[in-house]
Amino acid sequence: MSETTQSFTDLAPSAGAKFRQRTLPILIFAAILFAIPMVGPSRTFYTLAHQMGINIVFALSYNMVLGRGGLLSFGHAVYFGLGGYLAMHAMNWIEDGAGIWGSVPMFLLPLVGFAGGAVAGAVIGWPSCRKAGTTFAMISLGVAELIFAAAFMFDSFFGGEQGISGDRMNGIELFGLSLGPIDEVYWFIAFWTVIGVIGMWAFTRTPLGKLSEATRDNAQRVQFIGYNPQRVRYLVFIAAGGFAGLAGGMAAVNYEIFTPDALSLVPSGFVLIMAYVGGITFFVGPIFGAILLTYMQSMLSDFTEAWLLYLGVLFIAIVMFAPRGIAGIVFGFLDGVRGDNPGAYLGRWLMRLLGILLMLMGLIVLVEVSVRWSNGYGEVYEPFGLHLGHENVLSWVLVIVPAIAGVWITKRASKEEEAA
Amino acid sequence: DTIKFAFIDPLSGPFGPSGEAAYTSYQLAAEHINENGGVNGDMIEIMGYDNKVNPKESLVQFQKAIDDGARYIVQGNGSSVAAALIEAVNKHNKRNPGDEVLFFNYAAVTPAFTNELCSFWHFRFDAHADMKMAAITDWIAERDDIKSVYLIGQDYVFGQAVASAAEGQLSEKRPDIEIVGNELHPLGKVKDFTPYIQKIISSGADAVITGNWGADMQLLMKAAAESGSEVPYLTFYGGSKGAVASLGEDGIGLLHQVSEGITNLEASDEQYALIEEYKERFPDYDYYYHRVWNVMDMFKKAAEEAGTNDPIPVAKALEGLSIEHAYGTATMRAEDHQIQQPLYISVVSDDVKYGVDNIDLGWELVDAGTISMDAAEQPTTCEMERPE
Amino acid sequence: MLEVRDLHAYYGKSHVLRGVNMEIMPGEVIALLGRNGVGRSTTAKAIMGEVPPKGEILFKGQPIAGLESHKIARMGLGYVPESRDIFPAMTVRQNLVLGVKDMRHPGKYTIDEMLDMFPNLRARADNQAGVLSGGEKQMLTMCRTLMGDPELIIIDEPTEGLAPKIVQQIGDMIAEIAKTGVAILLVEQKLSIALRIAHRVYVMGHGEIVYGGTPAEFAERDDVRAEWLEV
Amino acid sequence: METIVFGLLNGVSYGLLLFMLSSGLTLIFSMMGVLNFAHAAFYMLGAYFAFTITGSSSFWIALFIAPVLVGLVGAVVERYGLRRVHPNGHVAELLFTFGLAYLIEEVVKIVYGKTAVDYRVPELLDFAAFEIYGASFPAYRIFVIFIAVAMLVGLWFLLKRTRAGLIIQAALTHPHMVGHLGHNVPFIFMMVFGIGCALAGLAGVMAGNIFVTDPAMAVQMGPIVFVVVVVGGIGSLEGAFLASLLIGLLQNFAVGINLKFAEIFGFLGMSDLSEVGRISVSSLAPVLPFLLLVLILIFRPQGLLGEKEL
Amino acid sequence: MTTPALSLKNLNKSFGPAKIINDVSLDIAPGERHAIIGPNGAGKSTLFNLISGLYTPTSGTVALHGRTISGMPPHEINKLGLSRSFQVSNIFTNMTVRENVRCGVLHSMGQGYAFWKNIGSNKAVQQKTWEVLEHCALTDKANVPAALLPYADQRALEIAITIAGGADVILLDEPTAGMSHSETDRAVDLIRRATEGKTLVIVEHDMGVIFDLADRISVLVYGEIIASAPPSEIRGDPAVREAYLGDEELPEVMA
Ligand SMILES: Nc1ncnc2c1ncn2[C@@H]1O[C@H](COP(=O)(O)OP(=O)(O)OP(=O)(O)O)[C@@H](O)[C@H]1O
Ligand SMILES: Nc1ncnc2c1ncn2[C@@H]1O[C@H](COP(=O)(O)OP(=O)(O)OP(=O)(O)O)[C@@H](O)[C@H]1O
Ligand SMILES: [Mg+2]
Ligand SMILES: [Mg+2]
Repeated sequence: MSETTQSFTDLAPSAGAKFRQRTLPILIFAAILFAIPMVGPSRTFYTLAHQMGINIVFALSYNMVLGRGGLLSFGHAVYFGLGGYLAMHAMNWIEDGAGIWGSVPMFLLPLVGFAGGAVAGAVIGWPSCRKAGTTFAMISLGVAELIFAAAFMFDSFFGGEQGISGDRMNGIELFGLSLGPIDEVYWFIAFWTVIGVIGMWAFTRTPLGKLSEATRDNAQRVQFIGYNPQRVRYLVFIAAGGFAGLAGGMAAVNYEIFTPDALSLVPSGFVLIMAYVGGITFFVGPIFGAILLTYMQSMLSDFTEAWLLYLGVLFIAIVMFAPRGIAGIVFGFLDGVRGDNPGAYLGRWLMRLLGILLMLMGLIVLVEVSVRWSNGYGEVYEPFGLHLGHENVLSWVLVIVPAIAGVWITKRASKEEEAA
Repeated sequence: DTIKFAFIDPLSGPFGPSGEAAYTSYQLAAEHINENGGVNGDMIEIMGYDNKVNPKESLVQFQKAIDDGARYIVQGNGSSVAAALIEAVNKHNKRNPGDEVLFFNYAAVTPAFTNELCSFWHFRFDAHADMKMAAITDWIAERDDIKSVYLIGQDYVFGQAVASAAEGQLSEKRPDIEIVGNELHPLGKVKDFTPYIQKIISSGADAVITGNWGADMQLLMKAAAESGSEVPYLTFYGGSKGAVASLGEDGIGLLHQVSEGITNLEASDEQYALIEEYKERFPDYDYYYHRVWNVMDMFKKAAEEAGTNDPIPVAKALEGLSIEHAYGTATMRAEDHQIQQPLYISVVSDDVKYGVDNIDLGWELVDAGTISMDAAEQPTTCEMERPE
Repeated sequence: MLEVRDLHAYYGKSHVLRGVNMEIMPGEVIALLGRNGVGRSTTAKAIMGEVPPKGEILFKGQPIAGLESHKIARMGLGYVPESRDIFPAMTVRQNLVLGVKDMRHPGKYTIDEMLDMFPNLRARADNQAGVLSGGEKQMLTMCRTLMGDPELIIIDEPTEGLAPKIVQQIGDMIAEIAKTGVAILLVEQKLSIALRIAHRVYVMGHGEIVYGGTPAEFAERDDVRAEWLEV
Repeated sequence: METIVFGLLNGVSYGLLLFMLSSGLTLIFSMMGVLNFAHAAFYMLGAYFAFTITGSSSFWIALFIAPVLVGLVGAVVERYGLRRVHPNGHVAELLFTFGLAYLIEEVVKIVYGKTAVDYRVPELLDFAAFEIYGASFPAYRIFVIFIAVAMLVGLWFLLKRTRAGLIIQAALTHPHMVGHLGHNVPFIFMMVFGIGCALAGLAGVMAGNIFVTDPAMAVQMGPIVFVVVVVGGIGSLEGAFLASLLIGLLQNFAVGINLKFAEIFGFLGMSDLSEVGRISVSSLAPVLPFLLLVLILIFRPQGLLGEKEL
Repeated sequence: MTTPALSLKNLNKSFGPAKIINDVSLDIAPGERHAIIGPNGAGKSTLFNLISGLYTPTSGTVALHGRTISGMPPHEINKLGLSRSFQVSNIFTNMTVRENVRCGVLHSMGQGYAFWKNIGSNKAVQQKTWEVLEHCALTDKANVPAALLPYADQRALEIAITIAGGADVILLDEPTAGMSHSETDRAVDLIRRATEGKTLVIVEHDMGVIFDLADRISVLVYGEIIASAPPSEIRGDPAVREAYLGDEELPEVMA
């Protein structure tokens, strides 16, 4: 017996491995969050960081449904939005101080959002989780359209186009945070981001979390080990709705306003893109995706008006060439570097990077020249003091040569990889 | 030093063109001011921030703008965005004394912004919905041949407000006019407006009023033209980009709009030169946002009166300020920071000096289409809190 | 007819085929024997292009390694995979229709002849193929391949999971097919069948052909059997 | 009476327009299993191409050339994009088309500008076919009806009468096996996708001038085509046809009903001041298709005429 | 007489006009190892599907320890102590072997749909998982993703998941299909050990396995049971020989 006990613990990762793989990343994540305010960031940075935190929780909650549960949803923003709206109302109730709301700290609003999202998930999930696959996807699309339309009909809850707004500087202060200044809000967002990440990570380690993966892989078999796959999906859906609502609650405090846009197909599509670009097969994938896409959404438009085009290209490139997303690229790189021949791997990797950069350069020149030409304001693309008009031969040389060179180099890198 | 204006409006995506048309206007207006020595010797810089007409994204861009040193925010597309920005500006100014910013709203027309939601930090340079409706009803009231009116609009706060304003004002100005239909349809969801047009035709209405914008407006007008309807459609946003082109000849005599000025009004040579310069610089767009020049001119005048470019003195100087612009006098009402000015009702015509959308059709003033400032003026319920 | 020279194949990093050599004459029935997992199915897959082959494969003198699968099929090479792969949502008849490569040049057999050959199938001709039993599916797959008029058929484990009686039937069927002059490469475990119908046997071990000979010769070689085919 | 005649007439004409739009999607969805999110983008391309060609020649030439061009674009997209993504499963394919929709829209903006173009109904058909109750019914809509019915017949023939239909369906689940039977699977997929896109393009040629041809037209039409395909039943052309008509009629009749919820449910004590009571049936018309979608999927997941569930 | 572990009464199943299972009645005593043989398409898998709840019978009943289970959903039946394997491997391909088995163990260890427990911290679950792995000789592959397992090991895993839940009535559908001799022997050994003291119903074509394992054999032909008796009797039954076994030597001898 003692020998068996020995063996079964052998099967599981060692305590050291557990610490390295599980606890350490979270500690590092928390440490980074803790260190950020030390460098005295700007408002822009804070605002962006807050949005990233919210989107990290939102994208992770989406991945509970898509990556872990295998359910493609086009309406996940519904739970984000409904949770957020409830939190927004709660914010106003706290301001009024009526009933028990007078004694609720503003800091805990994301919990209200969680409840709202979970209840919405419970109600909407009831009919929709009976099905999986495309049926589920289409139901989610229809439900999202209906809820969005309803948002403009029921002003008392949704506040019409202008939405519901409130003031977060009310109620009891927790941890000495008034939540007024932006750097105080930072601690709020950081706290709840960490809570959300840990919560959802812990969820993957629970029996229900594992069963959700089992149901994704093989719903039929799940029935024969004693579980009802519909019920598994339903429970996971409620939990995912709850975490989406948590993100909604964070957003409520951060922006102090919620509008029906938050429920529409646009954020639902965006969260799908975030999760997928990040990598849905990895727990951390959506975190990467949320950070990158939030940045692109808010900052790329400063540099180019064609940012949506670049977003589309990025997305398609990921779907086509890196279906495991950014996380797949990162972990693939780490594996490669740790592999038998790191030098050669690194060489190929750098070569491929060079190829991609060259192609990107061709693309950027093409897009930027064309956009300006098409606008017809007589503006000209002038990177590094070059004057790249559409009638300038150099522009087209700069499009075609790098593009061809890039394609050639990447192809070579792939060939070498195959040979290796 | 430069005076930084943050232009927070859509610059990409489906609403990109609306933002772009205004953005280009601001840039040209700022260039002209800068060429003439700037404001109190400082140059104006217009910085564009793409908010994708999303309230939350607007707040992100707002923070960015403040980081970039902007003290003046301009925005116009979408009342939800304007509402979010008003709130955000109020809170920012309360939480960051000494760093105040002003919000110049050039196109978000929800009446509440200068009524119950009014704020010292917000100035509106466009007539609000009730004022535009007052202009429309004023014009209808003069037309004895109009005996029945049909109202159609989008089913949300703004559409509902337009409908109730129309009902209220018409019953006051012309109690004999019958409202033969009051239709609200979901926002941005209708693909084919033919059934609505059928309803309008069978109701026998003599005129239609709509606050529709965007695709809802264009598709409505297309369906109306297609069914051979000949009653006037009085719109708030008929002048928006592409609407005239998409209707073509069918729009003549059908599509009406209310605005603070059109290019085909009598004007000075300078104004004509400006219109032509704009068209040459930005061939995709037309000189439409006349009010942008009002914003910039009033700002310049106020800042120079105040002798500083700081927001609070400028705001105080703006209150009650009047300027003469190309198409009349504009006054910033001190009580609620709502501009007051004459309005014009115009209709699509093929006999015009300046066409729009790069075709020969353009806007022409209709008979008795000039609505005086007094006729358009509306009372306010604003109780404004002013800083010391 | 088919010549395989030094064929290698990999699944990811694992080197499954390590230089397979074999040849098949027209009209010949060859049995490919071997333990589980030695790479017999992989050999079939590599010839058919389902796993990327390294090495030389000549069919009727033409190299086919790396060709797209429909091109290989159109040269006259039929394949009945281990997984059978019937089209479950279609009727039996529709499955057979799909066996014809080109409707303008239908093959030797008509659908009716096929159904005559297999009364079991006739009874279910208009049922969805997905509900057939294992044996019925196996028959259907072979019939479907025959519809395309192949000159050589590679059949992978046709008797797997079938009842002894059906196993015999299938064996008879293969012998029947062989009589029509079609060459067959039969990947089999059940020696009883393989030895009954094959003209020659190859034995495979660890990704290589370790023995080749006629059934009679093979019957003598207890050593081969002991070493490469457990008894 | 008037309402009923109008409802029927407009319902059928709008329904057929919807059918035109969604038939290509049905084709692609049922044969390749790809939920093509870029379908509406191809529809938009059709309208823009028609606009260009009409400008340099005539509408009638555009009617033939534009769909072919869109089909070619579709085939290229399949060949160099979708084919690569296919092994990663349906979700990846769907996401690919999702990204493609973005991309096409942005490229259209660069090429044609961000605002509407002046794409008109051809002179030849720009007259009122007849007039009833004071409203005219344009001849062009009759032409649309005619084309839609022709599309139905042609597609039905392609799907039901040809072996290609079978091959495609088999290739969907067992591409290798179909290859081993001697069919050129990749080529067939390319053709199907191309034809599906060409059909979307044809719809764009026909509808772009009734509606507005601008870069937002794709986004507007996007969701509704899914409703048609799903409600009709996967793989069922007849279903898509029925669903299009049903949705067309449903919306048109609903617009004609001015009843408010308070009047319908008054017996439950609902007042027309309450938020629910204030809603009128006609104001719900445009969201009815989505309600239908959700109800159908819950209670009859295979759709009206579909045989298998999604 | 004790209540049978599994009792089928006048069971019928039709798909449309096709009658697949025809008035099957069968009692299986607790602890019995019962084999079902029959030609392809006889309806053996269908019978399993009826018992395990995947299909509902057209008429007739199935009772487990005297309790009617026909009409219940599969997971309810599983909870009552009946577990089955599949003819085609039906495992969780994206998980490791250990996780596969652990999923099978969870329910019987009272873990339910819990989302408040850490799956890794329950010692009993780990212990049981390990036992099952050990039983099925899968311990050295415990951390291999199931999709990468060789075929024979996938079959073994299929059995492992089936027995993991600790059900006392086990249905195995062709557990040794596609295995080599030595693997088959191993599998038989495994099945024998794993179902010690339990009721086993097994479908097999490999006569060696059947005659090795079974206490009693039922022969199913065209949806009807034509014989049900101990192996020795079945071997000599001419009807069975005619309908199913053919002339092959018994048990089948490889070469
Ligand atoms: N898709 C795959 N990925 C990785 N390894 C594989 C794959 N398919 C087969 N293998 C491995 O390749 C080896 C040869 O497999 P193959 O299927 O050719 O064997 P076989 O001789 O046909 O045996 P069987 O009796 O199981 O059919 C085996 O070790 C198997 O585990
Ligand atoms: N869902 C279904 N619909 C229609 N017919 C079915 C269905 N499932 C099975 N059948 C039919 O029932 C018969 C019995 O099939 P079953 O799979 O039970 O056979 P089996 O005895 O397990 O055969 P094998 O040994 O080949 O696995 C077959 O003829 C099959 O075609
Ligand atoms: Mg094999
Ligand atoms: Mg079976």
